[in-house]
Amino acid sequence: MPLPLFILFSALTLGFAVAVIANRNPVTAALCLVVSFVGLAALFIGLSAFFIGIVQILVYAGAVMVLFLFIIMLMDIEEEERKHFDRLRTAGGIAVGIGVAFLIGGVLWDFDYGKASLDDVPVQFEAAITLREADADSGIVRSANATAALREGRLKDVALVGEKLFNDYNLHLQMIAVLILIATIGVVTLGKKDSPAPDSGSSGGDKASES
Amino acid sequence: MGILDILIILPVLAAALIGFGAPARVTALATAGVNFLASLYLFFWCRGQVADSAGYFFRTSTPIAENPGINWALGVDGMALVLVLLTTVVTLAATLFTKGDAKHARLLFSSILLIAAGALGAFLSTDIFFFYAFHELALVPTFLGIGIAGHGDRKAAAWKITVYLGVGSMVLLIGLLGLVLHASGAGGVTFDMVELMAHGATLGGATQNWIFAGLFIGFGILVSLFPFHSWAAPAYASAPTPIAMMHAGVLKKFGLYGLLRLAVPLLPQASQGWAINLLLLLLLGNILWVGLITIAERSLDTMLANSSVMHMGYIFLGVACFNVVGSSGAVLLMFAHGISIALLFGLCGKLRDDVGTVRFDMLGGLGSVAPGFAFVFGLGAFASIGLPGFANFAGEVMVFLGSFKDFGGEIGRLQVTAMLAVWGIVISAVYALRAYRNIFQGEVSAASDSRVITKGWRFPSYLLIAALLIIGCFPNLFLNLLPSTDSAVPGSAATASQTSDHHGHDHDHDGH
Amino acid sequence: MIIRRSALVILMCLEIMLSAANLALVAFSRFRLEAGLPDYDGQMLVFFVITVAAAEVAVGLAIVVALFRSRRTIDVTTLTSMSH
Amino acid sequence: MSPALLLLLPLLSVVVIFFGTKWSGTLSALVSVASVAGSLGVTLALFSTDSSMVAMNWIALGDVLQVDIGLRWDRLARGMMFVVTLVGTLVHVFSLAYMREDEAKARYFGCLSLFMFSMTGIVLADNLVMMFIFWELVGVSSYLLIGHWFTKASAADAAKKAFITNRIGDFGFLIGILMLFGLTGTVSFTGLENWLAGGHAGASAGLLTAAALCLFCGAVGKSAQAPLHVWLPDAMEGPTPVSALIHAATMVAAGVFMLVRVGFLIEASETAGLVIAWVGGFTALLAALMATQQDDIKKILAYSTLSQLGYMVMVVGLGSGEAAMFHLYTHAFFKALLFLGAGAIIYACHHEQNIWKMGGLKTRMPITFAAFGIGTLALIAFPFTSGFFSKEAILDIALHENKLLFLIAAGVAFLTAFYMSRLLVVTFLGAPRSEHAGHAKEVSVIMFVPLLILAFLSVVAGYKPVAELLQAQLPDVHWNWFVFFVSLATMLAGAGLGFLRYLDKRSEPKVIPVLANKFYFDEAYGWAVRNLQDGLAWVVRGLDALFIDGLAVGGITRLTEGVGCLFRRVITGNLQAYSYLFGVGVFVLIYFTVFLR
Repeated sequence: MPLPLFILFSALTLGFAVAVIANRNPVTAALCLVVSFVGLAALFIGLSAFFIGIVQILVYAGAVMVLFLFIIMLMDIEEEERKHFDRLRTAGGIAVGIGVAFLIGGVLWDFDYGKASLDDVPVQFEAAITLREADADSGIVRSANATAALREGRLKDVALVGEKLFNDYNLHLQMIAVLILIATIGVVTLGKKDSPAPDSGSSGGDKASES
Repeated sequence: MGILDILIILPVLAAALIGFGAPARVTALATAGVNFLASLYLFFWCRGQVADSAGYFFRTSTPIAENPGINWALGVDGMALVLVLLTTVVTLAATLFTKGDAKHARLLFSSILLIAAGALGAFLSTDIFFFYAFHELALVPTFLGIGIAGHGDRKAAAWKITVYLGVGSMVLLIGLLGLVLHASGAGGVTFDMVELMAHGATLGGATQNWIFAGLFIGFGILVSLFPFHSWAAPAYASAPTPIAMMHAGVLKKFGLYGLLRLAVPLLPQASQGWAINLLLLLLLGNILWVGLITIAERSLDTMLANSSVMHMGYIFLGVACFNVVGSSGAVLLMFAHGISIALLFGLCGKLRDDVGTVRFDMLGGLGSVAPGFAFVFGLGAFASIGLPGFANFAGEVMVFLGSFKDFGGEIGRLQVTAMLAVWGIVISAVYALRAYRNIFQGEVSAASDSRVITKGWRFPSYLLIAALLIIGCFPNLFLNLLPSTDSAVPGSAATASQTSDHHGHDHDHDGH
Repeated sequence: MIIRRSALVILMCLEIMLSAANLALVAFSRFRLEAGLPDYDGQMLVFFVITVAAAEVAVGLAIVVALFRSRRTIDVTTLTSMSH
Repeated sequence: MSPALLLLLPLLSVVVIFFGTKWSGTLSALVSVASVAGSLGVTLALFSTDSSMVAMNWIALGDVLQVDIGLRWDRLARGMMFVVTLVGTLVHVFSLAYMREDEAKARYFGCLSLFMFSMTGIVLADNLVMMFIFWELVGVSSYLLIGHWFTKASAADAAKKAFITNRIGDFGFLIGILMLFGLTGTVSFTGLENWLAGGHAGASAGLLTAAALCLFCGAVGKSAQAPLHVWLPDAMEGPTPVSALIHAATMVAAGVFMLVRVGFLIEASETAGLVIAWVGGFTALLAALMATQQDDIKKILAYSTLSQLGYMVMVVGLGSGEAAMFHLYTHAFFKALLFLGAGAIIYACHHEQNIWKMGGLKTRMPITFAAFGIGTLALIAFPFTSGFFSKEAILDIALHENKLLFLIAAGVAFLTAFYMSRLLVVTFLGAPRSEHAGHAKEVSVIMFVPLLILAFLSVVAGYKPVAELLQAQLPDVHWNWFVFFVSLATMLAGAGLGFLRYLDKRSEPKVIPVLANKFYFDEAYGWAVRNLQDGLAWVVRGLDALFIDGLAVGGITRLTEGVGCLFRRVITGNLQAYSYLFGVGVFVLIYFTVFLR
């Protein structure tokens, strides 16, 4: 995808990510986060990972942010006051951030840029088709319209992802399903109103909580 | 299911039975009795036998694992037989000393039996794996016994003894594994002692050194050798009577048995060089340093505990002689010390239960209140300080004679150590008589006149004293079981080069 | 994540970190052709990361709510009862 | 009828008393007396035979070590056995009366028989280890007998002191045995003699001297010579017959007997002989000086025994074992007589032992006075009494061997005469100084018959034919006028001085503190025990608790604890601190993996 678009979207993502951190008001922070996710989804689509891009928008930008906003509204968290700007913590945070950045920079530094940009690595449709015919009879389920799209030179991303997901990673899919189920049960128990939360003892708990 | 297996399995079964509710004292007494008779039968049977090549009278072996060559191999030779007898006698005495209605009776009786099983297993098994395992088995009841049924600050003492002996066992394990891996010879890794003995001497000097170091320190800790002796006093002071009797009397001999059986014969080169100097130095520490501490003790049980640590010094001297006289003396002394310390701990326990205290300043004049008890305690005390007629003296005199056997003119380091060690008999006389004086003679103190010593101690004491007297007057009963020529004795491989010394002519010898 | 005091913002930063990881994965899966097509294994991982992140946020927020209800604050620096 | 019987009879009596007649005192007394009389009979029966046999093989370790209970019955043993059994029988008879109302009579006679058993063992022993065994048994039986009335604190302490001092002596004795065993490979006397005869004396002369001196150490402990003499005066706490038997005739003589038995070793190294002689001489002088200032009748006799023993040891050191044994032989009789006499006096004066509380007993106890007088005369070597002959021999040998020692011997003779006459005068002459002494009356028949027998013997024993009959050792000493004159002069001077100074005195005219408290030996030893031994023990105990217990063991536990709480500080509960650490961890990890390959 053309360079200017790429620069725009990456600047968008990075800028709003920093905005999330810098912003004191959680609501604006949440909204910046949404914009950052949108920029990110655009990058995904630029990398021709359409399914992931859409999912990103749906899950993150949609569900997660909505959840955040909903929580913020529910708990009417006031603006974080500025009273003590803890020097040590910020210094620590920045130091770690810069340190890791340097590391990654170092890695990238002597990394021989094999492929500078997208068009050095075009998708070879013919090769893909020949391979698919080669193992056609090998019993692996292949989605018909994916091959058809390939012939026309279009990357039917969702079909291919689905093919891969249900061929090679079936078990993992089930586990993920179970995980999400447990997560929901967890949330429900935590969220219950009158549950005697372990340390919410009416006796005011220990002194740490009387902030 | 040979007699050896019965000896070991019976106590374990009995302990289990007690656990499941069988009447504690009766089962324990029955088992101890049967074990005692079995060991006597074994003793008289072995006297008729002639030892086979490796010195064993009787050996059975059922393979268990193939590659690491572990097999349930039991065997009894002269040394093991003496210690088996010691174990069964002390077990019987310990059971008799403990009253049926004592607190934690079931725990006490089952731990006596388990310690006995552990000790018997260790002494009888000729397979290092079981040799080690049985010892660890015996440590558990000691910990439980002291921790639960003890008195004074028993928890601290229980922890201290267990952690200390645990470390000791760990170091020992390193040594043993080193030994097994290096000395297994061609046929793959084997735990069998006899095979290891065969390949033992072929080890290179360097490997021998660190293996010997592991064994030496490991056994040293288990036997409270000088620097590692600080666990003994608190443990025995706060241990219940039977546990103290069993541990001091029997279990402590495991380390020495191991030294004599494994460390000395298998590693002649190593055990000649730096090790002998260290051993001599440490045993002097045992005799003189701990001896002085014993004099400074203010209560009977800690004094007895330290005196048992001190007597270990003599046995180490016997081991350090590396000749048949020394090692036979050591075996005799092990037996004698085991019995006498068990007797004294038994009586001390009886004193603590009936009179309420064992501190010297609170006791006095018990001789007029309980003459029989005073007489028996006197016999025990005199036996432990080496009065002729008792087995201790026979052992001690042989250890000293052994240390001077290859003397031949110039005073070597062994002779100097022996001379300093002989001063130990004065130290032991001092603390034993001082204790006897404070407890039994002089004016009757408040604590001791009102109480009467309940009966129940007579029969076990007479049993133990009879054992001491018999072996004291006729040490040959044991001696002709032990190897009598220099070559067959453990550890004499190093002195094999020395010309055999018979009387009447000046004998040259390799510089010791 | 280290600087901000509010639990919510920490969760948001967490999301950012995860999405950064996703970006790297997708980029690699695109640039490395396997059998002529972009290597979808990478995308599988992204897919799993997203689902797990979603579950994680849900639970995270539930905890934050519970905390808020019991401690009236979600300021991380005061919630140190775990230390003693 | 073999010497083994001698060993078995007392043992039998001990066993019978212990198992059988423990409850009835008189029965056990009879058993004990019967056993000692029996052994006297056996000794007399075997008076002419010479034999040595192995009763039992004690330790047999192939050819490497051979220790057996062997009996050696030669002239030396016969003479000694006669003395032991005779005095033993008389003491047993005497104690029948003396201990009549004692409640622990069975235990007393049991211990007496145990003593006779162990003493016989020493006399008959044919090797050093066996001698050492019975040496310690004698020590134990003397401990039991001294501490017979153990409820008395002083008696219990005296017994403990006696045993420990003996034990110190045994320490040296054992080392001597070990050296000899190491050198020669054998412990039996015959073996040693062959080895010595085999011409090895030269090879290790230094060691032989050392071994001889170590053996002498044992004798010093047992016969209460100079450094280790402190236990004998305190041993007077025991019943008087015990003192008579043990601390006059037999046990203390065991040391001298052992030296004579091992005489061939002492001759082999003359330096050892010299040392022994000098220790003997010094002890004799020391004891004699101390005896002059004592008030307790038994203590005076104890010190006199010490000085007589010093004589014997001196003479052995000078090389003549026969003179020592001859003096031992005569000394046993008159010293036992004196002790039993003292016992009779104490019994008559209701256990009063201080001579200044007695007096005027001459008229009240004529027979005891007569016997006691004869004993004293023999002791101070009144001409033609037994003491005279044996002391004459000693002075003669001293004159030839070592002039200085002769002077000391003469001085001791003078002092002996002085303190014995002091004792005689204060106890028997003058007016009674306490009502106890006032109505003291003559003792019963059982008590003064032994006195008379001993009195007769102490006069007669000195002459050659009697000595020969009684198998005593006879030193080849010829008559020497100068020695006769010196001993006569010293005796008369001492007795005269004593007589004049103490006639009709109410109390000690001139108390010399140094002598009265026995040269402060006891205080010095007490201080040494308290500070050196107990102090050191206390310090060692502190060190042990501090270093080994505290540092080594405690150190490790504290170390692990310290590391533990170090980590605890990291867990602050602050979320951000964790994430920070997490970040640092990631940073370090990446750095290592990527850059340090």
